[in-house]
Amino acid sequence: MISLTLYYVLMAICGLGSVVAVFLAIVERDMLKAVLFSAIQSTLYAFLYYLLMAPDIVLTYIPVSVGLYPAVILFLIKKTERFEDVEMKKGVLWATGLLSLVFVIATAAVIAGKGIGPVPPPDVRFLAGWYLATTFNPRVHLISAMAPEGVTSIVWDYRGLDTVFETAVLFLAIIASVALMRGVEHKGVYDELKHGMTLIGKTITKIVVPLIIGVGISIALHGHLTPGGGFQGGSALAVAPLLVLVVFSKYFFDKVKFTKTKALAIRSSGLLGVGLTAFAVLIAAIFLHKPAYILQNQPRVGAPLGFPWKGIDGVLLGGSLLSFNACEAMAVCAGFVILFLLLSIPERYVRSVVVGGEEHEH
Amino acid sequence: MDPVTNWVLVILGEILVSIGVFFDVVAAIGMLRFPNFFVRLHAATIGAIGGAFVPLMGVALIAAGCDFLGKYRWFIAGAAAVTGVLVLMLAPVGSHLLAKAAHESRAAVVEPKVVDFLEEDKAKEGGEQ
Amino acid sequence: MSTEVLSFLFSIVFMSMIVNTALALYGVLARPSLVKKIIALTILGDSANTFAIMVGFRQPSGTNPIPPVLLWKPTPSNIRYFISHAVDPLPQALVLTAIVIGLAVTLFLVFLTIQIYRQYGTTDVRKVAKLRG
Amino acid sequence: MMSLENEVLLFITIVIPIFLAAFIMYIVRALKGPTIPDIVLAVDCLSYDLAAFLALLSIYFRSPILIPCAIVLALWIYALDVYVSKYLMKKEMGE
Repeated sequence: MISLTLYYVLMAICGLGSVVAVFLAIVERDMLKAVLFSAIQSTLYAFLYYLLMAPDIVLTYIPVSVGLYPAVILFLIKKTERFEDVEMKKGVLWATGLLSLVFVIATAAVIAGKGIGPVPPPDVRFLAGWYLATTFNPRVHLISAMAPEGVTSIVWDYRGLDTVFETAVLFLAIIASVALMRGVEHKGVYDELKHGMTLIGKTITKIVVPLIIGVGISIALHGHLTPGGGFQGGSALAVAPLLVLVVFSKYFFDKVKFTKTKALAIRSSGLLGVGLTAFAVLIAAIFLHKPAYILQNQPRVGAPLGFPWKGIDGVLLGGSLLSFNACEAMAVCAGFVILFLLLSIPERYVRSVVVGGEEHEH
Repeated sequence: MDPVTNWVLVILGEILVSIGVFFDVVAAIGMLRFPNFFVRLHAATIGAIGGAFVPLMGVALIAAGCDFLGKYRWFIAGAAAVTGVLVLMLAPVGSHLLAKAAHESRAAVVEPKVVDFLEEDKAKEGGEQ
Repeated sequence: MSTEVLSFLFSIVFMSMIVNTALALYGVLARPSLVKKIIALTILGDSANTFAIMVGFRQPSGTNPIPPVLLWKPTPSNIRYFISHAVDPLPQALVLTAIVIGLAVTLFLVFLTIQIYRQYGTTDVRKVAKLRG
Repeated sequence: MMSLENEVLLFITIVIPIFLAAFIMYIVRALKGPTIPDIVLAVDCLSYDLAAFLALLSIYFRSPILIPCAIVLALWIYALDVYVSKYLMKKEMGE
């Protein structure tokens, strides 16, 4: 019992720490400090997700909120302005911060004392029990996804249509951002001494980038067996090009001739792969004159075709999940790379195209 | 593996984790009490190498000895060792980049400052050119 | 007694998410800087995601819950243990896509903010509103 | 004679509060930190130690699949260092 109490103490400390971090992030005038406080909050949230037994979320959340998101905001404040133009009274701030902490503890005490509180229930809802029972169960093959990873099965099999449309939202957001920067092109010559950071940083980044790519690919391809999957692997992979962009400078990409168009081609082939996997069983069924569904993974009632779920020597393949994960990782990673390539163009070159040469005085 | 090897591995790992925890607390106290950024870098070194690399190696040993985890203990052991090696490589470089940038941009306040050789060397170089 | 202690500690997490949501809403609605609005918006999204994951959490008697991944051979007894100990995978699956899409939308907002700065020379919404006329 | 499992779990139970004390001190420094490099340094240390702690907890919870979180945390916090130090330099982020 003592160990369970410790488990919940860890959670409570994460919660209280995140309140302080969020408070400081919101009231801080200096945006750089606000981003760092937000990174502390992200680390604490990641630990909280770990304690809530959501390793999939941790694997997505850490690359996104520690690896990508501070970088994006730092790009933004380097291009715009760093300080917010508001005046806050110090005494009022301290009082508000203390009040919110006291509010948290007092309300929690009231909730627990009255017995109305959110004690975690010993059981999950019926639907969750059904998902857990059928995710990997060869005895009920006709309703099972045949992959041991519950989250990935829901993402790409049970609720696959949702995920396909969410991929479409992702695609539209990226297309809209590219449209805002249309016509902007800039190329330079890479100079090892002038561009980028110090030699020590460059050398270690050279070692680390293959490691990051390896970790990202393994997260993406083991998504049907262990925590991981297309979104997790893709957002983990996207940190590698961003690191190269910051440490070696944008001109390194010009040197190795990796352009926006190539990233767009990778992204399109990833999306094409997602589409083909969704229709693969249907296309095969048309040639074999049998009924089938869109987004079909395993054989269903009245639709006897399906992806193989077991390879040689009993290796689990996860049916269509493996292919979906690989293609989605490609699409997500390349999509973010396009945006970073656009963000990294120095402002003086962009201004001449977008504003038409007219300079503001500030 | 036989029980004796398991016990030896677990006890070795526990010793390493204990050392790591001690370094961790020491580094945290130093982080809190030291006067400025460049002094706190020392505490950060202890916190990253002594407080993360050593316990990660200890965790790898403990996991290798824990037969109640089944065959997955090798997964934990390998991943913990890989994480330890990563920390060993990344932490010093991160501190180096941060210290260099902080010195260059004067972002950190150096309150009880005795001597700054890097600044003097830079001034000399600038004078010669 | 011990259930009350656990309930108190879990309620602290719950209440701190509510306070975080309130603080983030204040940041989105009341602060003038567009950059601050973006930062607050991501904090708001993260707190909402945490609520969703906490809905799927459970506490089997005496032990800790396990992640929704079946590690053993799918025999009936293993599956029964898995059903009685694993947390709800559905909120996790929904939050997973929400995080990545949230990042894409944030990137779009970043591009919009840079464009506003190029046009008006400021990221302060009060000044942008004045300059429009 | 104590069994191996009980011994390991007892040891981890004893170690958790000490780790926790260190984390709270790091968080205080990170939230107080007068300058920006101080905050980044404290977040750095916090994350590396958190990675070690997560690895220890995955033995404690007996869920081996929780361990990749530790690798990811240790890898990505390096990126935060790089971004902030690049920001503090005089160049633009992409140069």
